[in-house]
Amino acid sequence: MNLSVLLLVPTLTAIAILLARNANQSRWIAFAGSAIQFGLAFALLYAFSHERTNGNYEQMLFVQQYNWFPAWNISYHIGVDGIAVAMILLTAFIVIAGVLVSWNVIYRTKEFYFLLILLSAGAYGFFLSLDLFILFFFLEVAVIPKYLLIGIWGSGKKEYSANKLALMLMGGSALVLVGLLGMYFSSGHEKTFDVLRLAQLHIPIDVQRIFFPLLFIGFGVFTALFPFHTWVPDGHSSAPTAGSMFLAGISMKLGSYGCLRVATWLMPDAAKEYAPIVILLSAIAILYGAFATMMQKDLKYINAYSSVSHCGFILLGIGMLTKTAITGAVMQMVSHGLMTALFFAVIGMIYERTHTRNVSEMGGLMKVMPFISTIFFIAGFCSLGLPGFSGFVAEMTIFMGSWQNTGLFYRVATVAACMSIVVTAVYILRAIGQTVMGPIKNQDYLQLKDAKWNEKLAAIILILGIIAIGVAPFWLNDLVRPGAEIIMQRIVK
Amino acid sequence: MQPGLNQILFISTALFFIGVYGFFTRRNLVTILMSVELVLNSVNLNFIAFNKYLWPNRLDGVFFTVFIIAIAAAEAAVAIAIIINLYRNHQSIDVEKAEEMKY
Amino acid sequence: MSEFFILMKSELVITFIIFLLLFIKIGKGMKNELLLQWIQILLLANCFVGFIDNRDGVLFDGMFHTSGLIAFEKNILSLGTYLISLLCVDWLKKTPHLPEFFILMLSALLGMFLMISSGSLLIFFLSLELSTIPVAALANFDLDKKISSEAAMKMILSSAFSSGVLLFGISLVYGATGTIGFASLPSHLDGGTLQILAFTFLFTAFAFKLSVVPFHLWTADVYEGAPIAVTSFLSVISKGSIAFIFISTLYKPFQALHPAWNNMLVIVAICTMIIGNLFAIRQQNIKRFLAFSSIAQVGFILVGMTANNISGNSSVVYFVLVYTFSNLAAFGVAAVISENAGKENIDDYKGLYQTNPFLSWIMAIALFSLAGIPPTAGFFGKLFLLTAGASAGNYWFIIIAALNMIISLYYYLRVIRAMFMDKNDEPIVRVKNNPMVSFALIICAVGILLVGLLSWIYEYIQSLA
Amino acid sequence: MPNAIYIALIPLLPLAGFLLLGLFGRRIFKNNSGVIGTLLMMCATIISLYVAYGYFFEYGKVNGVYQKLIPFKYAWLVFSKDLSIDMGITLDPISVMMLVVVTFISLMVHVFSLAYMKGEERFSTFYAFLSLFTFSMLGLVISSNIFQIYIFWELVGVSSFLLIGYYYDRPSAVAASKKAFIVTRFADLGFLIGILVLSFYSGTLDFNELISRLTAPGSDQLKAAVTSSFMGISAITWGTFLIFIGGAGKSAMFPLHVWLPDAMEGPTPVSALIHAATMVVAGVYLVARLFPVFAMAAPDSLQIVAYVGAVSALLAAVIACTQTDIKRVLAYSTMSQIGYMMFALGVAKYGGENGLGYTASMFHLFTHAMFKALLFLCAGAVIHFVHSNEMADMGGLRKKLPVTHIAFLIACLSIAGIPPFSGFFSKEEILLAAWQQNRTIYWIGLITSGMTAFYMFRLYFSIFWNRDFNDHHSAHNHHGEGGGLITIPLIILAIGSIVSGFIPFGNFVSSDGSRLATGFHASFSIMPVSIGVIGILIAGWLYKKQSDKPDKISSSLNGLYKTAYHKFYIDEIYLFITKKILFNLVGRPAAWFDRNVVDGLVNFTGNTTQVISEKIKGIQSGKVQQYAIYFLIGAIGLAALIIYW
Repeated sequence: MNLSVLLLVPTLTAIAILLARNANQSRWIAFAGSAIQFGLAFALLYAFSHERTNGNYEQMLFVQQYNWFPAWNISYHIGVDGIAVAMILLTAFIVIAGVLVSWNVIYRTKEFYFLLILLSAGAYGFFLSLDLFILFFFLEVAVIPKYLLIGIWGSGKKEYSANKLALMLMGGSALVLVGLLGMYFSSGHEKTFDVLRLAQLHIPIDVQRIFFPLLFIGFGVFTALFPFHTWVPDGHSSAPTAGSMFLAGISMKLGSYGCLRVATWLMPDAAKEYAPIVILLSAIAILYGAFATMMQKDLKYINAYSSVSHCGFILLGIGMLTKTAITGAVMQMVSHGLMTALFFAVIGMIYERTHTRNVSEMGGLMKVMPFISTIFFIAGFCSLGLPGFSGFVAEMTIFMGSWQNTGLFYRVATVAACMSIVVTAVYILRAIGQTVMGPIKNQDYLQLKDAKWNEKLAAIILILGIIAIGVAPFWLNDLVRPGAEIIMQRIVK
Repeated sequence: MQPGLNQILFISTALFFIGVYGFFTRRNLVTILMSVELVLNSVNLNFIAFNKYLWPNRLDGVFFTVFIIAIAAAEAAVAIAIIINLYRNHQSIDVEKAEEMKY
Repeated sequence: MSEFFILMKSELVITFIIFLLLFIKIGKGMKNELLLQWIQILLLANCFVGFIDNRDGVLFDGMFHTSGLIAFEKNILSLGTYLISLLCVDWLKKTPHLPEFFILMLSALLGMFLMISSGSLLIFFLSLELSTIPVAALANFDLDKKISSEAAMKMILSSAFSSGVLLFGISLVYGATGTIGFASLPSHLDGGTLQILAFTFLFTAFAFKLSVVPFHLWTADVYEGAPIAVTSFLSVISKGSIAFIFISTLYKPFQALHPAWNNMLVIVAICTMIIGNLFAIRQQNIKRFLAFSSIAQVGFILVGMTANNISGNSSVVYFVLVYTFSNLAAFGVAAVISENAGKENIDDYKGLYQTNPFLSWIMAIALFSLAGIPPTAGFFGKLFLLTAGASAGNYWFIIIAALNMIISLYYYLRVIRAMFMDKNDEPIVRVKNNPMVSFALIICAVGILLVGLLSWIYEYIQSLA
Repeated sequence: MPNAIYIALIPLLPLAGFLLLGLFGRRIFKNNSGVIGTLLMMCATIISLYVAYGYFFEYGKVNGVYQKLIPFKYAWLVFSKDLSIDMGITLDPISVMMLVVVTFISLMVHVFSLAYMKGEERFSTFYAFLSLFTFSMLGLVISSNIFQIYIFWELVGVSSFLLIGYYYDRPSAVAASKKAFIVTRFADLGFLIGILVLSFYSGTLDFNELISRLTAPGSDQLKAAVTSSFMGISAITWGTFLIFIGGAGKSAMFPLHVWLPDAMEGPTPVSALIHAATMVVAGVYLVARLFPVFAMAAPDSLQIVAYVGAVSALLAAVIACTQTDIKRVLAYSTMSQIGYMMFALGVAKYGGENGLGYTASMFHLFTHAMFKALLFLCAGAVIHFVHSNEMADMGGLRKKLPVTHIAFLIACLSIAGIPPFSGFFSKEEILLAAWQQNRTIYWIGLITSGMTAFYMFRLYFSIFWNRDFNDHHSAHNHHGEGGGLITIPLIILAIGSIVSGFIPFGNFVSSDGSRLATGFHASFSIMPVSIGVIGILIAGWLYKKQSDKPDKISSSLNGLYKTAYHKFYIDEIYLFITKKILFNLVGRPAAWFDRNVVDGLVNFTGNTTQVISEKIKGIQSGKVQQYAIYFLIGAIGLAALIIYW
């Protein structure tokens, strides 16, 4: 399979959207493009598993490499392993759902879809990259569309949030940049940005000590590493529905993927040294995010803070540095992506109808919009880690992996992380109880309509993804685990 | 006492700083321009002195001086033109009158 | 003899055009529009001439030298000048002294060409003055505007002062080494105190022209007061040429003083980025805003210069190319709006997208490029500068530079926000697009988008360097 | 070996019911949903009876010992070579017994609900949720893997949540469902960590492996688990204790019982199924499942199990005496009875005669399922009739609801431990086991037994005697007892409550699988039975006729009565902990910290930049001479820096 197609399709879609004559056309083009991409993602999954079952155990499959800037030894180098395939699948799910829920965007529709697709192109590129330069390129490609999506189509104090998001993410990527340069210049005589080459090198530990924190914090900003997470609540709450979905579902995953693929894999020694700090910060993020969520009243804030907490699991898994924990971290990336996208989608649907996101003003929505309420339930259950949904699988894998580390510190961190499942239950049930359950507080709500076809389709796609992982996690596990093994090999050595 | 290089350099440096001081403190634009000429002349002195005392067999310094004089003239011409225009607009050639743009 | 014509072809063409304009001035006046078209054609021809038969060579006993890289640099400057003549068409048409305008501008361009090619401090000084004094006159071209004459006054006085310091420096160099030829300088330089002092004075002259903090103070005032055509010329062409000569002066004749100038570069680069950014944050006037932003950009150029290797050189040249497109696009849009709506404040740009989506997009692309956001070329340019800078191993410096990119993003986004997000009941009216302007803007936009993605451009520069 | 497919059908049929009804119930099946659910459930019941028959009488026994059969296992999520979550089916005496209990009670409830829930707006949803619960519970009991049990554990939790909150527009129901879920979730936290601990030391998640590794004397895993300790307590004790916390939460053991009474907000059939017969005994089942580990490797944990069970039994009985809501009384009695089962397990040891407690516990679980489901369904019938849960609104119903009356009486006699009803046998066995192993607990059990008899008959007399029923509440509603759909399940269960006591349970279920002879010890039984009778008599004296005697007694026992009436203020303590401490002392500061410190830092950075930018604007003074001064200072300063530094 030619992986460049995965980049080409969104790019062409974006260009086609620009050429579209009216809003409706752009909608359908975006939908068609993302549907094709959705299909391609599955084709990739199939092709990948096919190769693997046929005994192709190359670390990366479908590799393509062209010298791009020979002077800097920068090449267009793409390829996938199981982890990347999982992330690409996730992106495909979220993009198509995001396109669908945005069907009602009437203000500057064309531009909206253009930016959405551009953002997705950045994400795809990021996950495909095997060259740190183009990885960084795509990382930054994904920043500005977010800014514009929030700033133009957002709500509330959108300018502030958009600014904060763009600047913090830019700050993160600035640190990433320095880290990447550090690796580049310590990659021996023939300097290289090539991930696979770097993964074979032994970067001196002193160098790692300096650049690992830069990279990890840099990527960590994207994935809401405590205390660099404060763009998350504001950004999410101000963003339009699809924006929040992309932000939490894809963009935050860019960071965690970077933490794993770049920081941890390429600098294993420093990763080991800094693991306690990573664990400490992520354990704090998990609990602290959960407790902060408890106090929120705005649905989007609830989900945003819970994202901080859930992304803490990802970083915890990465910090624990065991095969199972890392597998779990990747699963959590996928799971949280789908789940939070679903959550934001349903929040968007509710907001569109009730024009409020304040939980205390709602109530009894189950009566008037059972479909949306059911989605809300499902998203909530997934969030609180109910078996049968993806969150459970991911979290349990992380717990199992974390527990492999002996030592009181690790144990305490793991238990703290486990504790968050209770707190999560508290805030999720509070949200559910106050919005969809209970008596109807506002009589105007009786006129509200249930979900439309596009919303239903979007939700169903995401739910199918969630359930596919929750009910049958083995395929994802089989996909991800070899990748985690490769990362672990460097760490154990 | 025959003046040596150091004495000349001393004079030229003094001249340089006198020019600079004039540049900093005068309010009349034409006077400021004259201060610049002082600076340029101090440089001329430098060149001549270096040429004479240190590198007498190469005439670079002298040539340079010639060019500086020429350039100074050109510069002064343009500067005067600008000052005239400034005067037309501001009715003054006081440098402190032209501080509209700042911060 | 034919060697002479080939090596100096760019200068000769420019001189030829200047002569033509002089004759036109003497003869019966032509209509502005027709004249402008002719000038544009000539400038375009000049761009093409730049590509013919570029070879390395030395003239006048080493006073003038040229090479593939220098020719390329000159091409960038020619292209920039051509674009300015297109972008500012609205303003130029109304100017009563069009031939003079171009005579002055092209004289300055000629000065820059000579400066880039200069092989001795004498030629360098002469061409520097040639490239400065006409621009001061140009800055005054809005003859009736107070700020225009103020700008010109500030420019000519500051540059005269700077020349004084420069000359003092050159005289000390001459005194310390006995030579002013670039070729013979390195063998005489030993890093003595006097030499470093002399070099510092030399350095300030570059720094002044390049608007490096703390020698930058004239920049904002002149940019704001001068007509946009002049401002863009100053900020793009003039700065570009100085960057070229600066880096080649540092890398070749003054290579022996590398430790000294490296430290200087680091210090002033940090100051430049920070001060430029901090001032840019609070600007209202778009020209002044772009002035400070370009100061900050210069800081990044300095970062690249610290590399002290081929990549440093090529990345600086590359960045100037990118910067030419980006900044000209931004100034172009500003010029169109200023000329048609008479508005130059960022707040006036609010809601621009409602009425002028094309201009807004161009402006956005330009600003993103300046901010270094992919996939624009600015991203590549900036990244290469930082990479080159990092090759010297000074990572703290790179971190500061990288963090400064955040501040710069903040104020670029301010403009974006005004155009795309803020509501405005009375936005700037819909501007009728002049095809020439649109053409130039599209060239800039295409340049911004492609110069980065097409890697052979950088490779070409690298091969020249 | 049995065929795995049809065993798998037992849980899968309800799952199919859930999916069918959940996805299409509202649109397609509508009022037929109940029938579909019931039919599927009936199939499952028949299969499970068949399996039980096969297991107990055909293939289960090898050499006189009931084997643990694993006809099916699939690696669901592999962590490493040894550690994996498997989805499997275990057949052993207790799981088979539970299969029967769950399917049977569920079927009864399905049938009962056909009439009881008729006309509800979300009729199909109700059946979907019931099916979901049944599926989860069945999955739980047949789990072969400790993580599998955890998965279904959570699923029963959520189905319980959904069913308690079935009347989602009642704030009290919403609150109760939340409470139930969160309290059990909290307990599950212990369970989860317990799993992590045990799996870490045993290196496996499979029940069989885990038990064999952690009980085999001298095995490396056991040694490691016993020697490594945290806070002076060995890892295995921690592990088992934590797992027991999970069980205690589900089984509403003190102090995690607070959710159970509130859970009565759910429809009454749900209470019968989930909160009386099946889900709440999952904790007991869990301890029983891991019994060898508890008994052989972690006797300390088992002690805790015993005392927690005993305390819960007594406490619940005391509270039950004071409650006036009939469902709450039943809820507390459930808690009390589960306390019995727990302490029975707690006093048991592994193997032989000493394992009597184990058998007794399972036996009681079985009989309790019958009579408690019956009690709840009867209560449902009563509530259906009077439209109220309060005793004060009832009385004299024996003529209006004759079948219910008899059934309720049978159940009461059974729970009070009066021969020959089933409760008598199981309770005797429990008390006997306690007598043999731990006298303190025996006495607690005995007192509780008397109180049980008292409050059950208090309930009985208040509902069916006390005074004449006046129709003011349901004057408009004379539908009588309801049709066969209501009465048939009652009758069947009543028969079950009578008959099930005669099953020789020791033959089938024992701690080590071999036969355990249990006999009838007349001499031992005198005491418990007579205490039960005394309890009944007191209740009859107080409540058979309307009088002010109860009030007098309660006012004379003012302090105790009030405390018990307020459930010993445990709810208030929890409320204090959650509201005051978690919300106000942790949540609020965390949110504040985030808004003001973390976010504040970011804003501060931004603002500082702005402020600095404003402060330094003076540099650009607009005076060209000053520019030159800066120029010169810059030049000289730079030179000085470079030369002298």
